[in-house]
Amino acid sequence: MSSVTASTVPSTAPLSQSGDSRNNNTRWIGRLAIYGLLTIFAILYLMPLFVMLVTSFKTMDEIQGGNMLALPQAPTFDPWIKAWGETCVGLTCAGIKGYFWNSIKMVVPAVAISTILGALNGYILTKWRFPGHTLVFGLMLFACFIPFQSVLLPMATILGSLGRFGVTLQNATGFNFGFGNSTVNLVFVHVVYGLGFTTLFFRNFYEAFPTELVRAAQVDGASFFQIFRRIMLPNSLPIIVVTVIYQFTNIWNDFLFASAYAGTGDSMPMTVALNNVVNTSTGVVEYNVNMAAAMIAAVPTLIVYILAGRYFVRGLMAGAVKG
Amino acid sequence: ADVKEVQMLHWWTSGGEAAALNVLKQDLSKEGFAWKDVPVAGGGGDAAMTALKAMVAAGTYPTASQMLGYTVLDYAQAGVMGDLTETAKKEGWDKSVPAALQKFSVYDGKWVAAPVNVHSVNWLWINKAVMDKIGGTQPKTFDDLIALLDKAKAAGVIPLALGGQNWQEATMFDSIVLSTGGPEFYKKAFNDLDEESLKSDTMKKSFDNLATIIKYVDPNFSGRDWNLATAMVIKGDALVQVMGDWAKGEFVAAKKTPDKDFLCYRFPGTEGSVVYNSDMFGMFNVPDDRKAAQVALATATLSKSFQSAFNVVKGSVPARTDVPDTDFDACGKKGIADLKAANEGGTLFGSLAQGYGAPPAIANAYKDVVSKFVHGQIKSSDEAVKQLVQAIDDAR
Amino acid sequence: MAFLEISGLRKRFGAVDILKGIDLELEKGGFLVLVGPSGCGKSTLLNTIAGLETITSGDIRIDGRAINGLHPSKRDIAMVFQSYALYPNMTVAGNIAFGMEIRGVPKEERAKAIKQVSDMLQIGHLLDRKPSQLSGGQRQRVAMGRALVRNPQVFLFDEPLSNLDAKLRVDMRTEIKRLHQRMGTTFVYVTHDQIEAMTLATKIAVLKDGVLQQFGTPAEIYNSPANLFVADFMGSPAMNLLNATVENGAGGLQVSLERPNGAPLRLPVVAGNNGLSSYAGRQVIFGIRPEALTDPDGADRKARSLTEDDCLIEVVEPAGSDTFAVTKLGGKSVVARLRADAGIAPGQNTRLAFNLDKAVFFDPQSQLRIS
Amino acid sequence: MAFLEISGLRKRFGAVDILKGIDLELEKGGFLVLVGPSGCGKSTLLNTIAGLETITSGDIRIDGRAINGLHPSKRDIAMVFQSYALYPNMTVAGNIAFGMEIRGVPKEERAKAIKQVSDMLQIGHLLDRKPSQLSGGQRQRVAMGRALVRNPQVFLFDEPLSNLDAKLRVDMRTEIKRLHQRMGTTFVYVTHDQIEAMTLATKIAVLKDGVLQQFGTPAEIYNSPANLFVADFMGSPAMNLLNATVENGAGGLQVSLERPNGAPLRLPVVAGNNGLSSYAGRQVIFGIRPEALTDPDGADRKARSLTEDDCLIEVVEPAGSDTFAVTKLGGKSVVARLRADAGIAPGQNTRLAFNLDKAVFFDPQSQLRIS
Amino acid sequence: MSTVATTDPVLTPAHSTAISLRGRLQDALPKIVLAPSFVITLVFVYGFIIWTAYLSFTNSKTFPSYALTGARAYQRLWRWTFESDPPSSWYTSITNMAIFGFLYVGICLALGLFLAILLDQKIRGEGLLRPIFLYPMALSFIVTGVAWKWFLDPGLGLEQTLHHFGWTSFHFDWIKNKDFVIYTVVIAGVWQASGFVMAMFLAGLRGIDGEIMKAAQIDGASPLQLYRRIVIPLLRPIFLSAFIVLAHMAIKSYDLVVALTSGGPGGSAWLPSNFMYEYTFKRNEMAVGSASAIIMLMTISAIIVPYLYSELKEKAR
Ligand SMILES: Nc1ncnc2c1ncn2[C@@H]1O[C@H](COP(=O)(O)OP(=O)(O)OP(=O)(O)O)[C@@H](O)[C@H]1O
Ligand SMILES: Nc1ncnc2c1ncn2[C@@H]1O[C@H](COP(=O)(O)OP(=O)(O)OP(=O)(O)O)[C@@H](O)[C@H]1O
Ligand SMILES: [Mg+2]
Ligand SMILES: [Mg+2]
Repeated sequence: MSSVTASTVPSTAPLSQSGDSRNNNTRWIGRLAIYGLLTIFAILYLMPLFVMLVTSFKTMDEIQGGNMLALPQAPTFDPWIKAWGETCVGLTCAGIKGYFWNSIKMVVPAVAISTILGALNGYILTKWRFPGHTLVFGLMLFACFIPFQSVLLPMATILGSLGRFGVTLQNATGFNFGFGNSTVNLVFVHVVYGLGFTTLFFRNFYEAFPTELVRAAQVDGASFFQIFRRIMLPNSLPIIVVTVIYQFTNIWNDFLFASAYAGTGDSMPMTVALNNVVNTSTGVVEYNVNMAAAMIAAVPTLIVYILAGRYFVRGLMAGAVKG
Repeated sequence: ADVKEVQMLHWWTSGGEAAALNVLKQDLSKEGFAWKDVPVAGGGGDAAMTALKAMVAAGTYPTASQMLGYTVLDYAQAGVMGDLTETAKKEGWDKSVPAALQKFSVYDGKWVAAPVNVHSVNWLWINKAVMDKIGGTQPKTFDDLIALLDKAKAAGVIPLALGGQNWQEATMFDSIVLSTGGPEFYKKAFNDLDEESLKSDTMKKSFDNLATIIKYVDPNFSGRDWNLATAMVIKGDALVQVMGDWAKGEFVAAKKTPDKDFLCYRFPGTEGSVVYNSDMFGMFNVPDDRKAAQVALATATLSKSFQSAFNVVKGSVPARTDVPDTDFDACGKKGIADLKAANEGGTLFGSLAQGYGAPPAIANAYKDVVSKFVHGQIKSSDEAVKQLVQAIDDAR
Repeated sequence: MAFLEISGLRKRFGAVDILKGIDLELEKGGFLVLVGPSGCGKSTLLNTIAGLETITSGDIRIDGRAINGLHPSKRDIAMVFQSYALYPNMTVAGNIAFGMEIRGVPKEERAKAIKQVSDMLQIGHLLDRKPSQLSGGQRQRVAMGRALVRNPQVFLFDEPLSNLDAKLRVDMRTEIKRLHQRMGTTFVYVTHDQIEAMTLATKIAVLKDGVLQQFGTPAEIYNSPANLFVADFMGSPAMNLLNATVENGAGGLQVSLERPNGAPLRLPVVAGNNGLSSYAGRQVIFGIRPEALTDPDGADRKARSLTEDDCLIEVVEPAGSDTFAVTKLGGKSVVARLRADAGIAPGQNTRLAFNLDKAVFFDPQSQLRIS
Repeated sequence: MAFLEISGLRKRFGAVDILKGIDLELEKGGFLVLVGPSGCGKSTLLNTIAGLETITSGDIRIDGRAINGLHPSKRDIAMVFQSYALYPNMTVAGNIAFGMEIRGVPKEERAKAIKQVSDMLQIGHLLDRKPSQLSGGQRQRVAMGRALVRNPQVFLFDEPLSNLDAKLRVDMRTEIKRLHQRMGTTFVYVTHDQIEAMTLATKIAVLKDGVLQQFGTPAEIYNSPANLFVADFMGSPAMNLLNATVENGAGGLQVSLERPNGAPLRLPVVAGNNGLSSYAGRQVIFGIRPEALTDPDGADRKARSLTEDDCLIEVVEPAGSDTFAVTKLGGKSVVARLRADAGIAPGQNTRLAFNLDKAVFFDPQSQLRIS
Repeated sequence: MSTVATTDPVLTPAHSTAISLRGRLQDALPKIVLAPSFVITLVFVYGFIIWTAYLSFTNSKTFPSYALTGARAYQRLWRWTFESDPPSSWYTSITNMAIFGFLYVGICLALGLFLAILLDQKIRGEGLLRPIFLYPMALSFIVTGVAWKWFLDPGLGLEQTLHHFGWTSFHFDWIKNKDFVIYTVVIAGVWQASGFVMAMFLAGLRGIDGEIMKAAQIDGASPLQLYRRIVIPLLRPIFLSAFIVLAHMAIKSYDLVVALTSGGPGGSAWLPSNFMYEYTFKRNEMAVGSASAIIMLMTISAIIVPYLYSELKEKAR
């Protein structure tokens, strides 16, 4: 192949090059502009992170004394070490490392359940329409807007009753069904209030999904769920990524529900812990530790972003249908 | 929940406070009670109160919760608080705890909360080096203070360090009102919410004084956290801060010593009076089998040893007047003496800004008005007084 | 009893009637070809049989059993979609095997079936590709493979060969025919290819605007079109349909056609076309297929009524195997099919032979065939 | 100088060579038809001309200007995609008008153009629909309409008529031809329809596996196929290609074909086929098209060398206008095209006429035509 | 369909009951699967909305009280709606909401789309850039709020740094200015959310059939026209998703305001969610908080419902 290229190109080189180079020039300028813009935006977006990062490597003296944007004079890792393993979350001074697991135990099921339900709902609302589907969707959509402040108390009441019911049930059957467990409660709450969004994402994505594929699968004998699992899901990667990013971030960072329903040490999620590190009413604020803690707390989310980002694939539906 | 366990909701999560609470935790563990921490920091207890409300709604009461002033009474009224009267009798709280505090820890004749400390807010915090440089002396009147601030200004130092958040502004205003109108006036206006006093000329004068003093603040004060304002004084960028005694913690943390590096004076014209707020541990109506743990917690909280140990760290003064001041620094000693004097002299007043003068609806309405005045939405003291009366009336 | 019965089938999209009462019956193992102009409702009909579109009214029965409400996956039907509808996330092999997988066919058996069908469709070398990496014709063959691996009660094919080259199409056509004969499965097949329709069908249904025009064997449709539309539609190039007058001539009944220059052309009609005699003296539409209008050398020497006459050739279209010539008769352009090297040129007068055995006549009002 | 010049064009997808050095030249206003088996690279070639696929190596010039690096939108090309690629968010009218809109054609002019082209494509009643509400053939016509409203330097059509019914296809073909003649624009056109290829093309390019097999006028391709592949590929049904031995017989050169039963069939060859004489005594491949192998009544009476002989008919395939008969010769199945009612039946011996004027011969080794 | 159903049992009575039972289950399956989500939504959203609406007509303070006492809460809100000098907190909240909502949603959509389009140009290092634009979402605003606060603080951050580098005339003190502070909230909000909007659009872009883009290029569309006429219209469903997400974030932006501005000078940065939270939980005026929530919901529905209607109507045909 290379030999062929080598032999054919010179014969036509002069003309084609003149033509090419002009186009290449404009293309080059275009590419340069794109990369330039992206770099500028990246820098702008990174600016606050820069402040945080710089601060997290400074000593408190330096923070109080110097410019916020200045590089640390005497960089120190202590704030990070402290945030990870020493800083106090309430009366327990073992850093924030212990709270990851609490959050993960809650976030993973909540994200998984709400994503799958959202995908199923979107699938039904676009490919298995029934009279009134628009109304159902509209209602679920409008649900996104309910202020969480106003659901906090009634939800607590219901969760409390469920918890007492769970105790009764456990006493009667000797089996723990998970009622009243604060992690289970949080999963439930996040699924309930995430459904509107996940449904929205998937419905709007499936809206453009060729119905012919569903039909073909039906003819192939696939059932409702088989079509969903084998045809819909594998072709929804980008929207799954978006949904997971959204849900993971929101649930991971949720403070209101987490503090109200799971404030105690054994199930305290990451955000409540972080909040307890960062916020202080009348005490001394250790900004460097706070910044480090915040960045550590964000690592799982960042990992999700990076991992999930690989599934932002192009051309998923290419070649499926003609039309 | 385990019966040998104390579930404690609080927002004391940062260094000193947490360390102080740890003393309590250890005291309890000596008696065989485990400590189950429910810390919810943020917003000066707002987040914790929200969580508490949810817990109460769910019917899963903690053993106790850190609470402020009128909140205790609200919860008591809702019938969710426990009864510690027996313990109180045994321990003699009625006598040792100032009556002003009992107003909030006793509801309907029953002890429902254990006060932990008393903060007072009418303090001036001054950088001694700067003070020496400009040759200032302790201001005795409001005008003295203004003169002092002028001196600082002339010397090129920021005269007054202030954080432009409504509670900081209102906290300073508490002191100004007390200074301008005197103890009687303060009580009538800010504790009894007497409308005549609220719209009186004295109140207008107070606002005018606020307007005067605010001129000595640097232009960037808006939104600044209180501890950053304190830091300005510590570093000598600013001369003085008007702030509650928790500010001392910042000085101590910066390894400064009272009288040597910094000075603590009562706000001029408020000598002999104490505008206070107090942290309380509200005790919930837990099932009988958890009562023992609750009693142990209450007893330990009001024990002299804990009161001393805790307040030394916290910067506040003990909630009972019979605690020796040996472990306290100069400012602490002064605070204890002042509290005792004010308690006996009837000049111990709840801070309106801190939620001890009136219920939260009113306290917050008050903060709104002060803050709007400071930031120029309300342009005159006449208008401010009108707004204040209206806002308080609305919130009643 | 008929295996596939469609009665009174109606379908509307919104306010538009797409199928307007279709009645069909197909015996078990029959091969029904649906033809009709683009947009007449063929795919829609197929979809209703498959259960992919709801029916507005009417009935579909398979083997005597009404399947109206039955879910597509329960109908035991295999289908080739006009738009292919390949699963983009699966390889060619995965696409083909999906239906079997769903039905729990063991792996080895699936592999065997894939091998067999992909050999037949000449896509064996593409099994690991995704649909996006295929050419149009390859995609179409995959779509067909997906149907052919199965062994359903009914096959539904929607223009399955339209994107294949002629050679492959002939191969595939033969394969389909062979398959049909071997398996005895019932087929419903949409095509625009006349030869496909004629060679594959046991029955042809001609649709127009959602109305069934004629339903019969290929020979019936070709030789005895029920109406002008069918006559015009079937056959390529189309049948010449000319205005003519029926006359009682010397040698019996004859038709007379206008010619641009001078005397009308008179063609004697084979006796026995009874219906026509009642039209004596009236206008009819005279239909003659291009292949019945040839150069005399290429004409069927066995025809009972062969008439020759000179015609002015206007256009000549050589098409490899034949040459098409256009002349004017009865006020219309008429296409004649001549041998490839008939050696004619536009503008010349050329002798053409009319094979009247093959002529058909239509009533101009009702547009129905006169028989 | 040629208008469209393609030289040494190569294209690979990953590790697979798809186009393996294509060289073509087309004069301005020419009509190039690309044919070849499914998957041979026709669409890919079209895409490279349009600039939608990058070129691995080689050159494409339009009007002497290399356009390799030029953006598709700058090439002044209109294209009909094999997969239509309609804009799903626009109505039919919007789809058609988009290109004009982009070019800033005034509204009235656009409306006029839409009207004209939609009438021609018979989609006037569909202008307000979205593509999803159209049938397959209607979509295809919209795709064509989108190209036809424009007035580009080059039209690229990728199987634009494959989903249309025969009648419509003939109409469209005629329209395209007319358009081509009127506008004098250069066309590159992919089709699997032999008649389309033969009637439309000024040049045909036959591709196989990414290699250009033959490039010439339709008549050249049909009558003088360059090699066995082209001979076999062009024409439907395909040319019969039989093993034969060249002999020096009594009446000159003749070829001898094996027959299943008994004596070989000897066919005299027209003198003048010089190349063939050097093959005397050797095996060649004898090619004869079905239409040159007919019932004697239907045979070309002007043919210089017409030989008749009896053949055993194995299969009969009536196809409306003709009947195809299959017999065995030279060890292979041979298709003959007889008149529609030749009255033959499988299993009978029937007399067939061989028109040797039309025979071609190939070297079995090189597969090239002997001329 | 209904006519069909009635003819069904008559003609094949033996099979059809069994078939239709299973068939009916089969038909109902989608609805059965959807039902839990729908019921949950009805109970936990609409049930609670009704509960909130009820409370707004009571005299609930710290805790819900269930004795109806009339529309006093609404009367107060109504009065506050017009108290503009000095502005009531409610007046500030709703005017801020209008400014913030409009700018935040608008800029996020525009910037998100713009970034997505840039990233979609077969960019090398896309995998690196994507998380950079997304990470603001990941960080708790309690902390990033502090960083922003410093960054925007004239005495600490950007202004001081630029002065330091010699650009002494640079002046940027919006965060301290009661009239401009809301715009700093917009800046921080956009910084936080636009990356996610970008991700949504990117997902949408990746789903568009490449052939259609090719067709448009052939039609002569320049990249700009390609996006404006083909790509962006095709992203319409994504716009809907993004709009809903942004509108909801705008309405719920509580901690953004608190962490960044502590409510702003004199409460000038308040948004309705701050108002709601303040009154419900801090000021123990639950009735007022509930009433404000209901008014917010009503306002949202006045904006969203027509939009949803037009957006969904067309598709439903
Ligand atoms: N993305 C791809 N990756 C690998 N191979 C490809 C890809 N796209 C096309 N091909 C292969 O390139 C070859 C040529 O494809 P092309 O679409 O040009 O064929 P074609 O001649 O148009 O066929 P058809 O008549 O079936 O449309 C085919 O064999 C196809 O499988
Ligand atoms: N969703 C729809 N809404 C409205 N009309 C539709 C819809 N789908 C199809 N049609 C119309 O129904 C008619 C029949 O469509 P159908 O696809 O059955 O045609 P077809 O016979 O298969 O045509 P083709 O040969 O072009 O594929 C067409 O005129 C088409 O425009
Ligand atoms: Mg169709
Ligand atoms: Mg192709």
